[in-house]
Amino acid sequence: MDTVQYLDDAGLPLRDLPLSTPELLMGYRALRRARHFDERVIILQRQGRLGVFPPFRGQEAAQVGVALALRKSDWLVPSYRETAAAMTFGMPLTNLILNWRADPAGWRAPDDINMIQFYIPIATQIPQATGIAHAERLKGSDNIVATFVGDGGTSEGDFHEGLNFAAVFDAPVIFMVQNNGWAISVPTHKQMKVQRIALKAQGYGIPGVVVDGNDLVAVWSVAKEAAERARRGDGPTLIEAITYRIAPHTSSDDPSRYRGEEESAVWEKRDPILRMRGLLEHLKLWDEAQDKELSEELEGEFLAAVEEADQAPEPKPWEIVEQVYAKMGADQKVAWEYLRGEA
Amino acid sequence: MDTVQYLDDAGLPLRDLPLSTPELLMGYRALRRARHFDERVIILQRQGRLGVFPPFRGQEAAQVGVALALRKSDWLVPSYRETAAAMTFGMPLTNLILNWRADPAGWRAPDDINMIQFYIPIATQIPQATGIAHAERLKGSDNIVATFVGDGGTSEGDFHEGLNFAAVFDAPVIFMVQNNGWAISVPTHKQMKVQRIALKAQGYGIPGVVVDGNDLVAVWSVAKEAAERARRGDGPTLIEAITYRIAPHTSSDDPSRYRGEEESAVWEKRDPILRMRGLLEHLKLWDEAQDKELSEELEGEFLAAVEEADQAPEPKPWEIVEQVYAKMGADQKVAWEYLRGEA
Amino acid sequence: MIADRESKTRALNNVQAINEALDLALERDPKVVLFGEDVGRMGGVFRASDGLQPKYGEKRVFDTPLAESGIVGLGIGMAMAGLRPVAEIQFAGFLYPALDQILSHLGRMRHRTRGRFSVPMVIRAPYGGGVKTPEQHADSPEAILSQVAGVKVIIPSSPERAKGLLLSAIEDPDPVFFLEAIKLYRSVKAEVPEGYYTLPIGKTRVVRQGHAASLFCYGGMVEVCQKAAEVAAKEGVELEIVDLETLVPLDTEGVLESVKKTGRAVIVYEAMRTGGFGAEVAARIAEEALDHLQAPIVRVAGWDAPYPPFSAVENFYRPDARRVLEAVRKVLTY
Amino acid sequence: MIADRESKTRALNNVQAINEALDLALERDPKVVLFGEDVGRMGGVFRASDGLQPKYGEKRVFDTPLAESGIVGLGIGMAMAGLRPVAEIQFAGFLYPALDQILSHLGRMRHRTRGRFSVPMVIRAPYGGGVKTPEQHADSPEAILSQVAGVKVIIPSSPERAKGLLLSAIEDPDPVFFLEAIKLYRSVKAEVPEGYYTLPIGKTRVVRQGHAASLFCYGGMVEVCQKAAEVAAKEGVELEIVDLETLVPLDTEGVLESVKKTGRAVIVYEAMRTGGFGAEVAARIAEEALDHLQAPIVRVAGWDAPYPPFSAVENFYRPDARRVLEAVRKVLTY
Ligand SMILES: Cc1ncc(C[n+]2csc(CCOP(=O)(O)OP(=O)(O)O)c2C)c(N)n1
Ligand SMILES: Cc1ncc(C[n+]2csc(CCOP(=O)(O)OP(=O)(O)O)c2C)c(N)n1
Ligand SMILES: [Mg+2]
Ligand SMILES: [Mg+2]
Repeated sequence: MDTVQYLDDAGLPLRDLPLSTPELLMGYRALRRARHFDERVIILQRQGRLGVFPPFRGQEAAQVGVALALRKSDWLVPSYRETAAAMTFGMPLTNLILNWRADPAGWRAPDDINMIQFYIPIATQIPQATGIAHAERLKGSDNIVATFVGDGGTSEGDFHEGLNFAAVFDAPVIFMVQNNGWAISVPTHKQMKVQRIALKAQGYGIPGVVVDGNDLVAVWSVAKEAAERARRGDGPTLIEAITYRIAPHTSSDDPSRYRGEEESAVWEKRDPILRMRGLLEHLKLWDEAQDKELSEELEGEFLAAVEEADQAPEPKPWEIVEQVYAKMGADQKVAWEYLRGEA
Repeated sequence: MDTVQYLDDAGLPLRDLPLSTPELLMGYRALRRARHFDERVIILQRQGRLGVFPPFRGQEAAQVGVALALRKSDWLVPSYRETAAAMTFGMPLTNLILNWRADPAGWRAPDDINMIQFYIPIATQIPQATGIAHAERLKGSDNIVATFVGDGGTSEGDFHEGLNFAAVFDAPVIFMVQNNGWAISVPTHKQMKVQRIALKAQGYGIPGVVVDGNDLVAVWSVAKEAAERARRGDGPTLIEAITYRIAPHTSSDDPSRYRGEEESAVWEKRDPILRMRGLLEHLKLWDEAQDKELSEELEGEFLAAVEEADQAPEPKPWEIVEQVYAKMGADQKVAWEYLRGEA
Repeated sequence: MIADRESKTRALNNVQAINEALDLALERDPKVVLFGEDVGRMGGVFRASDGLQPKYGEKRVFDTPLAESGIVGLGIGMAMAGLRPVAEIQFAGFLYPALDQILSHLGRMRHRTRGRFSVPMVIRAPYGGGVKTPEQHADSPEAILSQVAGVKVIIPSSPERAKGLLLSAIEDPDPVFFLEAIKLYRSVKAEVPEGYYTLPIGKTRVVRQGHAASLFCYGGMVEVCQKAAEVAAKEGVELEIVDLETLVPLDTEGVLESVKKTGRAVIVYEAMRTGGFGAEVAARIAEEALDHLQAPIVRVAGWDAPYPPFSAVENFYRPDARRVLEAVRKVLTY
Repeated sequence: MIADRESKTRALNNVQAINEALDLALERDPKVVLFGEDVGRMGGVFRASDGLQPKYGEKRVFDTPLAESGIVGLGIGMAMAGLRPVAEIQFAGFLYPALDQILSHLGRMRHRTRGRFSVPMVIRAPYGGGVKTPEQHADSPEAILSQVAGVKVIIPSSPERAKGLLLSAIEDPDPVFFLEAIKLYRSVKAEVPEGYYTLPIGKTRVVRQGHAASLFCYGGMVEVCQKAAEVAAKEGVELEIVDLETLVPLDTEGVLESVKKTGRAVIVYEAMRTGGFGAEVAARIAEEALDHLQAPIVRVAGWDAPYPPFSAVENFYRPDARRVLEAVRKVLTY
């Protein structure tokens, strides 16, 4: 299968670009914003001001490209690694910081953002994404759903069932597989025998596309096509984004237990942000001064979000038994009163 | 994908046959033996002398062809519909009758037959078949496993997980999908969007073959190839046998609730037994007299099996709590004594 | 919205009552959708959705591929997107492939999204034994479902209750399991009110009043307890039968009230004894009504073995009136 | 084969003890194979299999694709073919996708093949809370596993027990779940005998003798009960702690013996209260030792909600010494 690619490793265009100048600038900004967040929260994490965090360094383009192809009324159904997709889709940074602080205040998406809370059990999001998409179709809307899963996640039964259902129902879903080379310590070639994950699409009778996941122009354009197909009622698309997890699996992981440094070094050279910046500079759309200004702006936004997050009230013990049912049951009530010190 | 086929609808050879004369005769005999059993137990069922039974009329070639490709030391891991495969593989008819009488005496395969009891929960056999195959490989044997699943069963997560594991481990398994057009009332085109189930093999990086499931010569020969590949250590094969469930789903089903008669009529003309007989007659290997003799022999064998089955002791209530653990536990013991009237 | 009890009734069996409830729900709320294996074209293997696809069309009543995790996952998604999915799992023993969706998400979604998303979904499944079904078709997994936070579990025991409770379940803002005893599907007919009505979730129901001992039961075991009570009555022993009806949330008060009255508790269920839901009922009684107990709490349940695939002996596994009466004797003569 | 208690010991934590058991099992029986997600090359996310792939090779210690049903199904097949599979499920909350294989086959295979095939497989999984893990990483699904006919369930609470019980589990002819409290993995070191030894499955263990009341617990709750008992001891109240260790088959005699001695039972577990395994313990006591009870049977458990993904408050969900002591006070002052 051919890999869709628009930029070479330096960011020079390999062919005509399908994006406008404002789009290119918006895309670069979204990438930088994501990277900034990732770098900064990792520092927070080391300071003990964040919980376990799954970094996404190197995968920004694969996530941002899909999020940019969505409308506000569409849906984002992520795995745990899609912080970059979430923030690009509109999730406030404050929520995200609180979320990765395991603070209940961050676990609820604002009412106008159709994003389901990050999914921890691998691949369980897939049939649900199909369900949301099918419901939108039955309701007669043209909203679509984008869902994400890793190379490892494709091995789960839910991946299979969700894709098959979507195919049968022509559900408007984009299935984005970020093939980042690893599922914790297991490399993709031990996860599956097939070379290209996108080939799995053929087994469901749906289109499968392989894209350079570190090339934002490529990801965004294939995601746009998949989104249009879905919106038209022509059903789902499976996209395989070839990328690499530069960072540890999570802040608790030590990759030296299972891989050498060399591999990462190769991929550092294909950094999606440097490539996009290379393109913008080549097109004379961007310079050092603008970049500096952007950095400052992003740091300002980040600090404001941290400040807001820091002011969030401490989680209360009794929140544990709230939101179990629409109306609190007797068994929860006993606990609630006990936890409020009233029992 | 091309469909492997050796016989036309009348049984005339379309090309050189890969089977010897004794094989052709053995194959025909196995088909007739299976058909005879199916027809006769359905009568028993109507007489109230059998429990729920899933008939296999029309699918004999798809089952027998795979069973004939196995050695005695290989493994058969069936779904519930594989009575024809089981008897061809060596399962005594008495066991099978008792089994479909829901009599514990029939639920245990003889010690020299590596067949696991018919599987009821759909597709659960698939990862287990992979496990058996992987174990044989680790043990250094060249035994292989044949497992069966229906078109409907391919939708389950276990189908996906089992095939992927087998691919990754090069496990020696034949995955035989009998695409018989229906999963109870759901036609294959509502089960999946893809036209050919064998295309799913590409998603796992393993060979996929489509075969005319009503052509014993074709099924047997592709199964032989798959068996050799597995035995060589080259891993699994997915075979899709295109066939048709002529009969109701089980003896409890009423197909008129979901399909017309016309479809079956078309497939009656492609009957695997008539085609094989057509071939044998064309080759002057078979005549009416031989056929009559065979019928009598099969009826004799069947009646002897029924007689043996009829003599099996009634199931005892306390057998319920036997074979739960290797050594009966205290909780089972209480029940056992109660059920024996000793408590 | 409890039915006007003056309304006209007809004799229906359980399948008919369920079919009628589904019909009324589809008619009343355009957000209700029905799906599962063989649910559409064929109307379900037990005909619970018979006639509904022709009436409401393939968009609202549809067949799915054969994959239970997919079915439940689909429903969770549809519910989050604002619909009211009612899924059928063909037999409760085939809920197992869906247990990841159930344990990981079905009841957790409201909690983990702090109320932003909820899953007003109903999952119906035939359960239990007594009718010589093939292996795994007679399983009773209600105890497992009772360990799922955030879901409700209802098991009706009569056509009238089944209809009203199913309509309540479909109206409920949270996920509800609705397990239907296969044994009762067609074996009894009883008067069922016409029209739309709901019955309260979370209430036990005293099926028979008595002072000698309390029989706690649900679903297919209610008729078994009724038979036992009739036999006992002939000997002058008046047993009280409490149909739990809603297992989660359990009406602890209702349970305790009966125990306080009779002082003796027998709990009857057909699932495997160890870890069964009857243990929860016993534990609540032992914690909250100890002083009222005049005898040990006795459980009558399936033995600690798989439900026997050997149907000739299944009735030795499944509790029957005889075993219930033995337990009654035990608590009465203690 | 119980260890010679004179044998030398070293201080090991639970992970080290488990690692040592796996090592000894692999060494002793060529049929033993180890597998799961990240089990091979990385030695497991908790390092339980650290160093074993280099030592025994990729055929005996291997990584699998990310699919739990596949892992359990693979193991069932391997066991039926004569091997002794030991699978790791990365966290007990990820057993859920495998529950179909578990409920449909793992424990049923011997029964449904009338002894022709059996599944001598061990499934290890870290479980429980207390260490601020992400969502679903702190689940305690032992009650669900107790409703699976034909399996055993073991939950050790110390390095010495973990090692010996794991070796027994691997020798056992039937499928065994071996749940390991994450909280205890590295928090305690204790003396563990060198060499190969096994400990009996199916026996409770009195961890502390006392007359005032019995605390029934297992796994991560044993240390919580120990803390509570120490506090109580200062007030002159001597609590007995019974570590169930094997949940299935439960040593009912062992449980009853302690209740008969103390007359008071508090059952402590961190899973959700409703439907939890403590209910089974309570039910058995209420059925067989009623006359010995001087107070209600009290359960201290997780609340009826998902284990909170909000780690700052998780210790309000998980029972602690304070809550145990409140329960003790309740049964003592009854
Ligand atoms: C059902 C389930 N099994 C296991 C895990 C533990 N786990 C978390 S992430 C992970 C690897 C995922 O790899 P991949 O799908 O490639 O995504 P990536 O982490 O590379 O983004 C595993 C095994 C889990 N969260 N859920
Ligand atoms: C997990 C599970 N779900 C549902 C069923 C009920 N069921 C039995 S057979 C069947 C249809 C199977 O169709 P297919 O796989 O095509 O096999 P066929 O019956 O055509 O041989 C269904 C839904 C089951 N046995 N197991
Ligand atoms: Mg990955
Ligand atoms: Mg079929």
